[in-house]
Amino acid sequence: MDLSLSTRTEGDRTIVAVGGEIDVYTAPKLREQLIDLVSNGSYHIVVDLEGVEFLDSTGLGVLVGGLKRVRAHDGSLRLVCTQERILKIFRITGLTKVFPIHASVDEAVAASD
Amino acid sequence: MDLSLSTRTEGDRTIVAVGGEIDVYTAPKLREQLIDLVSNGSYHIVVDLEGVEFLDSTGLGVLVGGLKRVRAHDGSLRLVCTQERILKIFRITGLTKVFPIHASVDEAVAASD
Amino acid sequence: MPTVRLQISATPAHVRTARLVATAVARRSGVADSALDEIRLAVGEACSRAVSLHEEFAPHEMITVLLEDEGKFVVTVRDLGPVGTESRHTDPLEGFADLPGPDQFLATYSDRMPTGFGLAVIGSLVDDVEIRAAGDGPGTLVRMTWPIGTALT
Amino acid sequence: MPTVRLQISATPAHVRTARLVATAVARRSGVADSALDEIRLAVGEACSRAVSLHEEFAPHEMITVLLEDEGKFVVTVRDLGPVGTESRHTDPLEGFADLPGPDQFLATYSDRMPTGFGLAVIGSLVDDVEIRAAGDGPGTLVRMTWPIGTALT
Ligand SMILES: Nc1ncnc2c1ncn2[C@@H]1O[C@H](COP(=O)(O)OP(=O)(O)O)[C@@H](O)[C@H]1O
Ligand SMILES: Nc1ncnc2c1ncn2[C@@H]1O[C@H](COP(=O)(O)OP(=O)(O)O)[C@@H](O)[C@H]1O
Repeated sequence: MDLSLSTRTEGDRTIVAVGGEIDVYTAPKLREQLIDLVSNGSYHIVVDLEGVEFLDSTGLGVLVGGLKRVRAHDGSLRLVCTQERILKIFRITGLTKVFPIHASVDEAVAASD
Repeated sequence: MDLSLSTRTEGDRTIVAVGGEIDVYTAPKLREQLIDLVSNGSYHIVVDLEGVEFLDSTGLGVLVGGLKRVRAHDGSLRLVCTQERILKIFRITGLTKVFPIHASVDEAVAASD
Repeated sequence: MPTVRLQISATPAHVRTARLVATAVARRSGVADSALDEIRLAVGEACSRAVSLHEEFAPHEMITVLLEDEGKFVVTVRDLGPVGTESRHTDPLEGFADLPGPDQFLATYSDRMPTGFGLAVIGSLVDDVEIRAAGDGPGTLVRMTWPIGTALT
Repeated sequence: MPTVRLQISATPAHVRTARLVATAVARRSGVADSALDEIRLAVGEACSRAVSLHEEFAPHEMITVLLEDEGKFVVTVRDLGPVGTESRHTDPLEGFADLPGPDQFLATYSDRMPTGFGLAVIGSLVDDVEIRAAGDGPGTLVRMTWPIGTALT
């Protein structure tokens, strides 16, 4: 399944809802989206992974790249994910220590940095 | 998808509802079912193809085999099918002239031979 | 998204593998959705034919399905059976004209369609089909071509 | 349902073809449903690694994915890139211990994980993995094995 991206803002937070598969084929699309947001001054990003069916290390690389970019502007990148099969790759790679992972978009938006 | 078969009777008619894919992999299962029915004295068979997602020439071969068996007992084999993609293979192979094809199980059961 | 080469052992279950791959690659290559059912059926017929030949003549050899999508979507199914098992009269482009008619095969055959029936289905279904001896060894090539998008029809 | 041999041209879209085929064949071979997500991810990582190597070193060569299911379900991914592009220190069985930690790669890398990361994911995920130079030519073999059913665990 292909990647779907939809973006909205809540206050100074930008929420990117991702659907489908984030892999070596689709990751460039997500990377561009994150680069665009940061270029346009969105430094507090919430990536909602609840609609994601598959995520591999290429997708992780893009999320790490996004994190680096927002940090360069003292921003934040938070994830929303409750799906066990997606959480698993964050856990085995130790990236749960790098990304704040929330159970809902509301929780992620409310979190202070 | 695998083949599913469920059988019931209405009067002297036996209705076999088929689901899934009828192809070179699953056709033997359907063949056995039809052979069993005829061995057990069911000579008026309605094969309901409405749940079928795929049907190829191997599947047609089994239906033709069933027709031969019931005819040997002066029986009948009627099909129920309204799906264009399944009807197509009956049409291009000329088998619409061999099988009575009905729009519903009721219509097939009501049809006289 | 150029080429996929799939080789399957000669077993009915893998006809499904071939159908799945051909249909998925066709979809992603931009073949019209309306052609996907046709591809699924045609590739299934070509592979079922190849599996029956291999079961009889080359049970331990693999069947090859080549998918190409440069400009057009081309599926080539190659078996390693003896060539000419179908009568040359079963020209698939002639459809079913040369096959025994329903009355004949109802009288003659049991549970399977006459030899050449699968190729005749392919011939009736697909506009652009070529069938020929592989030449570089045993086996027959069934080559089927579909347009990609609409511009190339 | 013995063997499937899939060859894909070195392009990201076909990593999906490989995942699709491996998962479908695994399911039909009787691999436990609970292992299918693992197979999808591991095969995807192995093929993504192979695609990056080929893009750099062998863009016109195909990557091979062999699926076998006699007793166990075995997936072997073979690239034709130079061997040893990952440091031998990235022993996938060591998981991420030998890779730069998150702080380091946040400082060093951009948009892609360090070399060896994909193999480390595979090593952490799959119980039975073997990685070695193909030997009969260029390239590395990544061989991953899963039990079929439960009896064989
Ligand atoms: N129309 C067809 N129907 C069935 N098989 C065919 C057909 N055309 C070619 N073949 C296969 O290819 C073989 C040789 O084909 P071809 O090279 O066209 O024959 P020839 O060299 O005898 O004209 C046949 O024996 C058969 O296996
Ligand atoms: N743990 C590993 N991590 C990454 N690559 C490996 C690993 N093990 C083997 N390889 C690959 O196989 C090549 C040679 O492997 P092997 O035959 O085990 O090495 P050697 O003969 O040097 O002991 C390596 O250069 C590399 O491409």
